[in-house]
Amino acid sequence: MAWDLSKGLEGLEHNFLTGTLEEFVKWARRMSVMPATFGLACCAIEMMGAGGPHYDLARFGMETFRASPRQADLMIVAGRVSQKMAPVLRQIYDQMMEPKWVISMGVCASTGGMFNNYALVQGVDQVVPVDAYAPGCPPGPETLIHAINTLHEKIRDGHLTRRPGEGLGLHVEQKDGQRSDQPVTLTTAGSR
Amino acid sequence: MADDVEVPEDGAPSDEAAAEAAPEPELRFGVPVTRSRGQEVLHPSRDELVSLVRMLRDDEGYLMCLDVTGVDYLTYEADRGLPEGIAPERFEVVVTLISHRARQRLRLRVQVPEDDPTCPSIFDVHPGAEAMEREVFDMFGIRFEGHPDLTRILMPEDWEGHPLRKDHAIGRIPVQFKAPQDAR
Amino acid sequence: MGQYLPVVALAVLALLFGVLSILASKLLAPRHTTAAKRAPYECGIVPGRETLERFPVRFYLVAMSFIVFDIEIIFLYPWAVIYRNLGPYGLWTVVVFAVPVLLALIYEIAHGSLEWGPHQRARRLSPMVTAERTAATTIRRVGLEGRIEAGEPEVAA
Amino acid sequence: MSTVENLPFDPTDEGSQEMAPRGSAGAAELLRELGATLRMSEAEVAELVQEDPSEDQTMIINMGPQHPSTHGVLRLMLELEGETVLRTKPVIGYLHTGMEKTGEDLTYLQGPTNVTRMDYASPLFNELAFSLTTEKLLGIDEDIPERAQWIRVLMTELNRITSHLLFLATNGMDVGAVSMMVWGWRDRERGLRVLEAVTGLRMNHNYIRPGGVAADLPDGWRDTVLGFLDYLPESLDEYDVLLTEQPIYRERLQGVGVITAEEAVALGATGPILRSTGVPWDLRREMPYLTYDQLDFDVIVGSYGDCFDRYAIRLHEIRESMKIVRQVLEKMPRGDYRIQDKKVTPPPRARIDESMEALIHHFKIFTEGFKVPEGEAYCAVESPRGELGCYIVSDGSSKPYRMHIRGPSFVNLQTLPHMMRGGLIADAVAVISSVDPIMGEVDR
Repeated sequence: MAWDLSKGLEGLEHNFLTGTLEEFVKWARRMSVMPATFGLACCAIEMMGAGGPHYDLARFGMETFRASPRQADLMIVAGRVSQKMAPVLRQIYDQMMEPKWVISMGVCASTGGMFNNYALVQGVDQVVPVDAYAPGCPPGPETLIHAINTLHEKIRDGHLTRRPGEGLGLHVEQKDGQRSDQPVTLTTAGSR
Repeated sequence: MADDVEVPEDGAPSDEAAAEAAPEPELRFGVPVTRSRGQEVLHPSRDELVSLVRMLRDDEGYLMCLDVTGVDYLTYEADRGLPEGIAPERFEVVVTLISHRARQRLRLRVQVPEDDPTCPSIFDVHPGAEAMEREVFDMFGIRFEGHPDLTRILMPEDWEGHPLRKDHAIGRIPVQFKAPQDAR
Repeated sequence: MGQYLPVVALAVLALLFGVLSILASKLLAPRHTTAAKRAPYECGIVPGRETLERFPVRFYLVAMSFIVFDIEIIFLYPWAVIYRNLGPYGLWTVVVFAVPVLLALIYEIAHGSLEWGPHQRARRLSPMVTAERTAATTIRRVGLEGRIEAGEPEVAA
Repeated sequence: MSTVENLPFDPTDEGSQEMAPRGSAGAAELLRELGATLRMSEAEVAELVQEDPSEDQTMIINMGPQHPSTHGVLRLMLELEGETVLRTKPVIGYLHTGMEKTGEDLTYLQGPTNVTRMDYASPLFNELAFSLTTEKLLGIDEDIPERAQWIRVLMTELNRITSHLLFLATNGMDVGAVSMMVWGWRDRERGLRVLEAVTGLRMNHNYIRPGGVAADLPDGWRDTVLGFLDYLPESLDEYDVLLTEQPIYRERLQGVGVITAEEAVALGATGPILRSTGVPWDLRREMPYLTYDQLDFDVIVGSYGDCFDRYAIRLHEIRESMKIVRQVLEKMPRGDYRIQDKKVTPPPRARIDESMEALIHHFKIFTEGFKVPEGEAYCAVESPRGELGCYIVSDGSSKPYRMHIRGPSFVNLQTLPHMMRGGLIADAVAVISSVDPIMGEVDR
């Protein structure tokens, strides 16, 4: 059972013995996610509202918004990302410690929203890999908490520990302008 | 209406119709003046801008410069409401001043030609105009002489072109999800 | 012998907890050290020029006053455990110990270790910084009467 | 520590927008960043620059876009000597959304949705400025129905209260009173619930539109508003006890970030910053718009122009706004909430099925938008941060030819170098918090 230490839990070959250990680690990660304050625009006010006493992110163990990326493992991109801000966003994402997740809060972060113009990055997934999208402009605190819960489910069901770089290895071929009734061809690229 | 204008002192005919038709336009502080929706608008030329703003601040009590902004009249067909003596140019720098005593706002529209987009900076008279002029330079490419540090303020440093010009595209990305072609 | 069991148990538990958590984080945490993670964190800006390594001496003075308190605490801990049955003798020994340490601190502060600059000194003496100045006293209400009269300019040009 | 050079990607260098080292900065630019443009004469500045430590003694650091206490994505470049701030240069643009370009692409009816996202702490003021300017261009600003004007006053004053509560919460947290953040949000949530009851949204309401308001007040709105107004005073006294009577809070704010009246006026600062220097200038009182001339309220004016004054002004402006809202509760007239001019207001939903003409109006207004005669106009309202002006040039079509919003925070940011000179970094945080900039309005 060679264990390549550098990859940590991911390097462990998944079998009967290590299964419970992995479940425990995933449970621990899910229960204490630390968001980094990345408040950009209006959604930041709603994010603070979610952190406030009424909607209270503390119920999910997330009330402390860490200021520096070193101590955070969840980045909530709350607000519109302008072209000038994109390199800064990427730098902060790179400086966060693994395992790290990204919630794209609000339609401006998810797809550029109502500002389809020169100044905004149309969708933050062009800059950082996004794990959960919170729709709305601004999404109410309940919507943000719902997005956080979906992220927690993703962490708990272990989908993410195989996260670094490979993803699921599915390759979606979608020709532009293709009508919905034609099947989307899925090829599993590379061995799994 | 709080900010209607008292009759200008230099005894020019008071009603607008006569002022437009008058051979030489109505003058206030030696600068042609028009009224747009009841607000007073002066039309100084570029080289008398700084002296006018300084005179307005020192003698007339227009102590604060509220706003400096630019307009690009490239594709503007309607009538621009300029008095006769002013040749309409492509760019226009609009300075808004306010007099606390008279509770009166004053707008200065300065024509800036397209081939030489420069305009004297009013930074020495109103230091508050520094960031606003940098924004007008960033958005329109109008250079301000005498400005301490004329650089871009809103766009990233390596951005070519000036976004708010009419010939700069809005940069809209075509939305991928099109309606089904043969919607029955 | 029995009375020392809890102390041993506490020591073992503390040791265990420390070692286990370090071991767990070494084994389970994935490590991808990229160049960005080694670079200094500058609020998201990738630093173009190397930051200055030299710090003004004032920071060391603050560190010195910390050391004074630190030493004092180390000696007070064992004393605090048994000072009740030491009686007045215990009290005076601590006072004899604490006073010279305190003198060092007073000497240091007197020499301006906490003085950050002329500005702070001027600020402390100015009439703005007083306890009586509360939110209600520092404002005045201007109804219809106190407005800028059409005649005199409120603000000198 | 690896040297910085071998980073795989090039540094995010904003070139000349950043602060140049002392040697290569131009004289006038140096003057600006020293915050000495007005305070000292040329001679004093010259000898001041000499006595400042030389270039290799000071350190230029980034209080960058992602920073807990810069209220959004404001980046400040500070030149420090130890803890003392010598020079400051705000670098902005990290939230530039091209709203003015988008504004030229939307019809007048869609305008408020675009504009309301600029100052997202008090969205209704942007819509009000835009609507007032459009109405002035249309020439219908006299015959807006009474009830619409009173509803606008009611909603904007409620929005001023929630915006000042946001200020108190973040100001408390920036200076260390973290429980103030929790209390501030608790009361702001109640305020947002009142706004949500009327406009349907917690933020970005798109409620005030050219011609009136989007919908009438729901029934039972009086008790919702009264419930909020009766609840607020005792929590305001709580804030007073928590903040004003706390020596640490007073020590952190009194005497910090001082600005004089001449500087504020010369730099174009408006709102609480101008009033804190003793100039009693409030647009609602000096150049009344809507129905403020029929309302009796006081303008709160500070005495020293420091951070403590600005905090006290905003705390008491909440009480003034509550006084205004109580008067509006009594004077709210009956009548329709939108101008009945067919060309501007879409017909009520029910009438569309009956009359063909209503259907045509409905269709034209919502697809192509109503036409505004050509001309240009500038209207300003008193937003919680200062004078919020909207300048529209229209060319007769249904889209504004040029829409420019004068953001008060954009201009107030220029007073930062003046206030921060000589203070510590901790004072710099208190100064940014007292200026209370909203980056959406700064970067537009």
